[in-house]
Amino acid sequence: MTKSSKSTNKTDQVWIDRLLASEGATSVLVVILGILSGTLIVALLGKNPSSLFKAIWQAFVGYYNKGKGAWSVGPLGDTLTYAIPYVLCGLSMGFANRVGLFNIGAEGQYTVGMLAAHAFAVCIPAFPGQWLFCMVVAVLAGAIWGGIVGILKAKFKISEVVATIMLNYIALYIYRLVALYLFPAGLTNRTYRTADLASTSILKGVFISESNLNIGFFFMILAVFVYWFIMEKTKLGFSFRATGFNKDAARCSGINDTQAISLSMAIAGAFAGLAGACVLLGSLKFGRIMQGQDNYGFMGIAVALVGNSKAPGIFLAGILFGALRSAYSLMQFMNIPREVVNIIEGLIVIFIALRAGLGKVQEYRAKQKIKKAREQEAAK
Amino acid sequence: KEETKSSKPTVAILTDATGVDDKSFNAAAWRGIKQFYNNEGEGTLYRNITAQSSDDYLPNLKNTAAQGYDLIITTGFTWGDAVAAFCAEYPNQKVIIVDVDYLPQTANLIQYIYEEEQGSYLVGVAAAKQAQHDGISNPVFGFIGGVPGATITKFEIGYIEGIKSVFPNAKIVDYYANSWGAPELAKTQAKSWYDSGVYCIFSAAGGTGGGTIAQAAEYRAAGKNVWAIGVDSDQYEDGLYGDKTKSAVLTSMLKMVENSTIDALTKVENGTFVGGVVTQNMKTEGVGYATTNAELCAEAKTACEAAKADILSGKIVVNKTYAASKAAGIAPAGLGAIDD
Amino acid sequence: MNILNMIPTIMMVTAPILITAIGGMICERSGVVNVALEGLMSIGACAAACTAFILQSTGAGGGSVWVGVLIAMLISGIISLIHAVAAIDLKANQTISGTGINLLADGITIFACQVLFGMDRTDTIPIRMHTDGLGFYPSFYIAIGVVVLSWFVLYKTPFGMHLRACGEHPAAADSVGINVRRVRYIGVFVSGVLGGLAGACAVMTQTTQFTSTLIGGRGFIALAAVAFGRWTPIGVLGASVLFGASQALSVLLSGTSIPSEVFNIIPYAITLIALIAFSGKDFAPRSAGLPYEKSSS
Amino acid sequence: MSEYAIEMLGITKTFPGIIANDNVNLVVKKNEVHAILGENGAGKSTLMSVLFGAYSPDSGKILINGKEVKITNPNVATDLGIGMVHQHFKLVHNYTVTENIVLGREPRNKFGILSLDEAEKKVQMLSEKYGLQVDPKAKIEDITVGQQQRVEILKTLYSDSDIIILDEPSAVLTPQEIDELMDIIRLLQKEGKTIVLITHKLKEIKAVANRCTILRRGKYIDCVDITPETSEQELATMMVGRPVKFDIEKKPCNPGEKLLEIKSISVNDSVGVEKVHDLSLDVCAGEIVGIAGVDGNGQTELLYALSGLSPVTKGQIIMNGKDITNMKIRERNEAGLGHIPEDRHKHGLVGGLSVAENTVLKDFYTLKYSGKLGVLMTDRIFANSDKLIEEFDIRSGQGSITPAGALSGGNQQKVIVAREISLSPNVLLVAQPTRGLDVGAIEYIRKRLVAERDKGRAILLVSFELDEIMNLCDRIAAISKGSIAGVFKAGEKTASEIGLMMAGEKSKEASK
Ligand SMILES: Nc1ncnc2c1ncn2[C@@H]1O[C@H](COP(=O)(O)OP(=O)(O)OP(=O)(O)O)[C@@H](O)[C@H]1O
Ligand SMILES: Nc1ncnc2c1ncn2[C@@H]1O[C@H](COP(=O)(O)OP(=O)(O)OP(=O)(O)O)[C@@H](O)[C@H]1O
Ligand SMILES: [Mg+2]
Ligand SMILES: [Mg+2]
Repeated sequence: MTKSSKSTNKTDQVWIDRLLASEGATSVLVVILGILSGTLIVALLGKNPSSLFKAIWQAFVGYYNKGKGAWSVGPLGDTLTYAIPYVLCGLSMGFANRVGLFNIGAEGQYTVGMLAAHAFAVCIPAFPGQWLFCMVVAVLAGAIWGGIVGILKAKFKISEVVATIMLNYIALYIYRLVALYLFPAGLTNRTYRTADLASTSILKGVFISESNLNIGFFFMILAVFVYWFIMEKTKLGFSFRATGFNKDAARCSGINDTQAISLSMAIAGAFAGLAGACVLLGSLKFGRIMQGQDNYGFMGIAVALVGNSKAPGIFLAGILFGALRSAYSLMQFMNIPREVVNIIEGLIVIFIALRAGLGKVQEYRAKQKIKKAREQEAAK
Repeated sequence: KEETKSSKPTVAILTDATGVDDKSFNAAAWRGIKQFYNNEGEGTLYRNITAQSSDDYLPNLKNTAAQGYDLIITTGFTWGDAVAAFCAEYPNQKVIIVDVDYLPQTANLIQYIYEEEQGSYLVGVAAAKQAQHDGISNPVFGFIGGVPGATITKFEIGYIEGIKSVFPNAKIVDYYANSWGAPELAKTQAKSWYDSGVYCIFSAAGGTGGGTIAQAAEYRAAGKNVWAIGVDSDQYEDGLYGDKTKSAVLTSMLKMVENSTIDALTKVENGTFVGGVVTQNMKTEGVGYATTNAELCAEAKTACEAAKADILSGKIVVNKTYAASKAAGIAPAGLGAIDD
Repeated sequence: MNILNMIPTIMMVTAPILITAIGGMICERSGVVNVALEGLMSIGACAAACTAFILQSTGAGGGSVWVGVLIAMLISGIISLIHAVAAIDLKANQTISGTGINLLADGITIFACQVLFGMDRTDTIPIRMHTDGLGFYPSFYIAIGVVVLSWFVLYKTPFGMHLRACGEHPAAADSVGINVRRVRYIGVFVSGVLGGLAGACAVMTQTTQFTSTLIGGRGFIALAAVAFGRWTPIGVLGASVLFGASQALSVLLSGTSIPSEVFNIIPYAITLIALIAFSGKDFAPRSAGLPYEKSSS
Repeated sequence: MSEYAIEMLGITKTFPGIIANDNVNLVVKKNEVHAILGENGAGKSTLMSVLFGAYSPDSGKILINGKEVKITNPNVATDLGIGMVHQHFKLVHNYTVTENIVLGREPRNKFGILSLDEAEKKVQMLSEKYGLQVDPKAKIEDITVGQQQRVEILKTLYSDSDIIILDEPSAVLTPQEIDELMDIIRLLQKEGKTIVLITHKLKEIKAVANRCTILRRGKYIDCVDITPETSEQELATMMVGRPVKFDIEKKPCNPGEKLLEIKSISVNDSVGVEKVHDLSLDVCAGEIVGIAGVDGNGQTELLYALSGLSPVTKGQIIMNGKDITNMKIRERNEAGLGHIPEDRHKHGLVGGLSVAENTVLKDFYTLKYSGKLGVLMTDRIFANSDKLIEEFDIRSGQGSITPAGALSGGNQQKVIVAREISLSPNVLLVAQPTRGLDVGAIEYIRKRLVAERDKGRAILLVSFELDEIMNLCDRIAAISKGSIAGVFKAGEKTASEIGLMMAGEKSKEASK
């Protein structure tokens, strides 16, 4: 009797400790918590919470398309399309994070990437493979914009948080200047939308024709792999991780921390820049409507946090946020207030911050263990 | 009753991030729909879908089609490209778009275009006459636009030509907020204009215009003789101040977007829906001006009615573009208006 | 256009930035970085607008504006405590919890409007703040008051000494029995309250209703003003006025052929340049952003 | 009224992974000077922090003047008349002396507004009365470490405590300053104060203490009366748990050619203050040169300059005849420079990386560990660390994959020493190699250093423990205010002579 009870609480201790220790598990927990709180709000409004889940479900598997009289996986396509910038911006945030930097600037790096891709998609005559060219310049532009932050941080000791916030807005307004004043759309009634992009610069659609899913998706997968490879496998990644954990020790042992910080921010920027290109060249088959910040960069922060800045985690988190985004539209057909999505996203990030509390629990349990051990000694 | 309900067509209106309660353009379209269904069946027969950004336009169109709605209503030229792409792919889905006339003509798409310059001409006349009535010798008039473009240019040019028909050399100032949803910008501009002696400001800027009206209301409440002019819908209510018996909105340029939505819904209901471009103007009573404000002087009203008659008879032809108006020697140089 | 009659307009734009920045400064002086200012302003603006409108629709007069302001301060203050718990008690990454609040703010403000008004914004508030004879809004005087008060508290009162000590060397403060946790909680709460106040002032002076785009990054500008102002009330005052002016001018000088975007860039560009110019010497409180570990027990 | 000022009975305090105090007793008579003796990590500071209310004990009770008390925070302690001078000073750098002293109990006028003038007068008065000269208006960042300690003592006097705890007060002082401190302590005792003095320095205990409590590894060992007869040897034995020999036997050294030549270099610290002036020194193959000096006399900056962490403003550094003055850190490593840094947590280890990764921190990029395309060869890295763990007896939870941050202080130090030695450098810079370690680790590391010397390495050792210098080094250079006050062979001079040099007195043969 007593024996069994003892053994049981032993085992459950074990799995609790496992759970507390595993970042992945806590991330899943955090996401579930966020969605549950969303459900609660929906219920409090007297709406049917199951519709919320239905919307998220449809975002993954699609629905019966009355218009076409057939099952359609369009929503899945949208989910994956949205996931492209989410994952890429997540990689941007996460990469910097691993080097001990907080890259709020993915938004700005995304914007300059889009700007560069745009410039080369409208201002030079169309030629085959232009899309690839645009992507490359976007990556470079993002890298430069991120690198600036790195240099400011490494050379001038300027907080990357403040610097990136500034650069985000600067990027946004420069993009407007370029898109609206340098290459204005020529045709009547089309102002405040960029000029048409050269047809050769548009990304080809893949898999799901009912959506904008395009080859950008493959580049996203490639980016995830590159991230993993650089971070975990190469000596470059080693110096990044070392700098991230302890800049001074890395420096003292001969790692060039200035270079590591600048370079890693540049790489982070490159990911975001690619995101900008994928969105611009992929979302619409024509010019893009200018508006405020697209927020992919900011959501990238949440994506990276949920994904614990690890490549696979960021990939999955990005898909999840993509699904929430496509559910944002779907749930409006089910009379679910769409702001629930923003609330869920916000709560997820807050819960992640609060997750630090789990560390305290672990500490407490450790103390308890010592106490137990000593009591047992005392008993003997 | 069941049957009448079910016999009614189903419709969804898709808007950009500002939603259907921008108190302006989208609001008018939405009002038309509610009128058509006399407020019964929101969420079943009709609903509105709001996009987070332009990346949602195509997904939203396709999701709506998938729900099998009889009609999709989109508002504003920002939807133009998405709608064109969509209509090609979904030939059986009836769609209308307002403020656009340049999309490829397809059987399932009606494009409604307004001749706003006509209505704007009237409010220009009204403002000028009011100034005259207040005995202001050389008044200054302001125009605040949302996002610059040919559509808004029609508002500005009409307004200017209306004013000039009364004060041939009145001074005009203009400002473009580059946004449909930034009242704080309009209010900042309006405040400093009113401070520097501008008499009346006409803002054709969607939600942004609210800032102008707010400032006018504040100043009228404080006893300053300044006016705001509303746009799209009659914004008299928005201009109420003090004990809410007086409004700072002298008049509003009425752009009856509801006419278009009702027109489209009726056509769908009667099965008379045919694609093409429909022009709304003074003849079709698609544009006009509001007389709700009791302080709008009699001279103004009579002058407006006269102008209306002349426009209908074709005696007055209001220019559509800045270029044309400048050529005609009416609009001054150096305005923010652009023709493409 | 003559600059003198622009001053009231410039101050209308400056006041919310200044008030928020002072809050952010106090928070960082206590040792906690608060990037949630943007969200807190937005929440404050929404709360003030809702309160004022509801009261006025039940026939209340100008007093309702000030009730709205108070409610805004209260609610933003309470929300800021989420950040306090995460940053102070759970020793979480302060930028993360701040970012979380910013995201959350987008949701709950619009959500509240949907629940109360069935739309994405509040209805138009009939009675708002009014200018005085000089063309200034009360927000201007409030802002000046906040600056003076913050200076006095920081440098002339024992509490101010405790607060600055907690931001520089919490262990020292702790060793003489100052309750670092309490002081930092107060610091965060004050930044929340002032953020709410600023949001309320923004909605009550610069527009007619709350919209999700109202704050539009001014919380982040305030954050920049704190750094640019070197964490002192006077510095923050100067920085905020500079930023406010360049924002106002982006509208007021738009008649000229220069695109407004150029003016929009100014505050951010200036901050970056200033930060580079003053770099090397670090004016930031030494322990700002670092959780304080007192004892594992 | 009880004859005891302090009675701490059965105090236990645990930290994650360690029991810092294990059922410890401390009983202090009124108006005595009571020493607490123990090695680094023995639990002395923890015990005092408990007494001062900074930590709350897991169990045990405390009596002050015979009354049981719960000391929940430092205020309570202060109200009970307990003042503490912390091992690591608790001073706000940009506050004035007075502001620091009154912090937490600021004098205020009737409107609750700060008024510091009175306080400044009182501080002035106290500092004269006890011979603790400091300028009440000076900012902390502008005064010396010694003065900062005086500020800490003044803090306790200002709040007229009658129990004063001094935690390793002599660690940062020259022998002369230490003598002055002893006088201050006697003065305080005469004034009727009760003093608790924490130290490892047996001389000081003999000098001023009436009684002494000994702790070892967190446990209470004994409490003895200090009489002129008490022998240092027996105290040491109790402290360490076994007889200790104070000096390590080593072969006489036969220096080879100059491997490190420091040619009149000057170095600034991070805020641009010149901390090393025109300093010259040579280290030859097969010798250990020790730099004796009080903390803050430029040792840190000197090592930063040599290791490449900060640039020199003038002068030259020559290694193996190569000019390395402007070399990058990595180039210096490759040229054969090793460095065991002063601050092991800040500069020595990357706590988040595994032990294995830490052992290759300096050469992970070489073809030895990473192939072409820059891909790391993990297996080789682990093979290397397993070897070192074996050789240096590094105790870690899960071997090579343990995060370095989870090691004990001593084992962390062993990882660093293992890494540096395994790179077989010609010149090895060593700072505070045994600080905070247990005797076992200390002896092991000292042996390894001597072994390296015998292999013909040139070793430059910086330590604040004069004994360590005198035991380990072949030549000793006393440093004071950033320049060498004198260089001489080990055994040529007594501790107090060296002390005088450390205090700045140029010795005759300094020129030679
Ligand atoms: N805050 C803490 N968290 C975890 N462990 C701690 C903490 N403070 C002290 N320890 C551990 O408790 C033990 C005793 O530390 P303490 O500082 O009391 O030793 P000490 O006798 O003062 O040593 P020293 O002579 O170096 O000051 C050490 O092993 C130390 O690592
Ligand atoms: N930062 C830390 N994280 C995890 N565990 C730690 C940490 N610091 C100390 N420990 C654990 O506490 C134990 C005591 O650490 P501490 O540094 O006090 O050792 P110590 O008693 O000083 O022994 P040594 O003489 O080797 O330094 C270590 O064995 C280690 O397991
Ligand atoms: Mg100690
Ligand atoms: Mg230790």
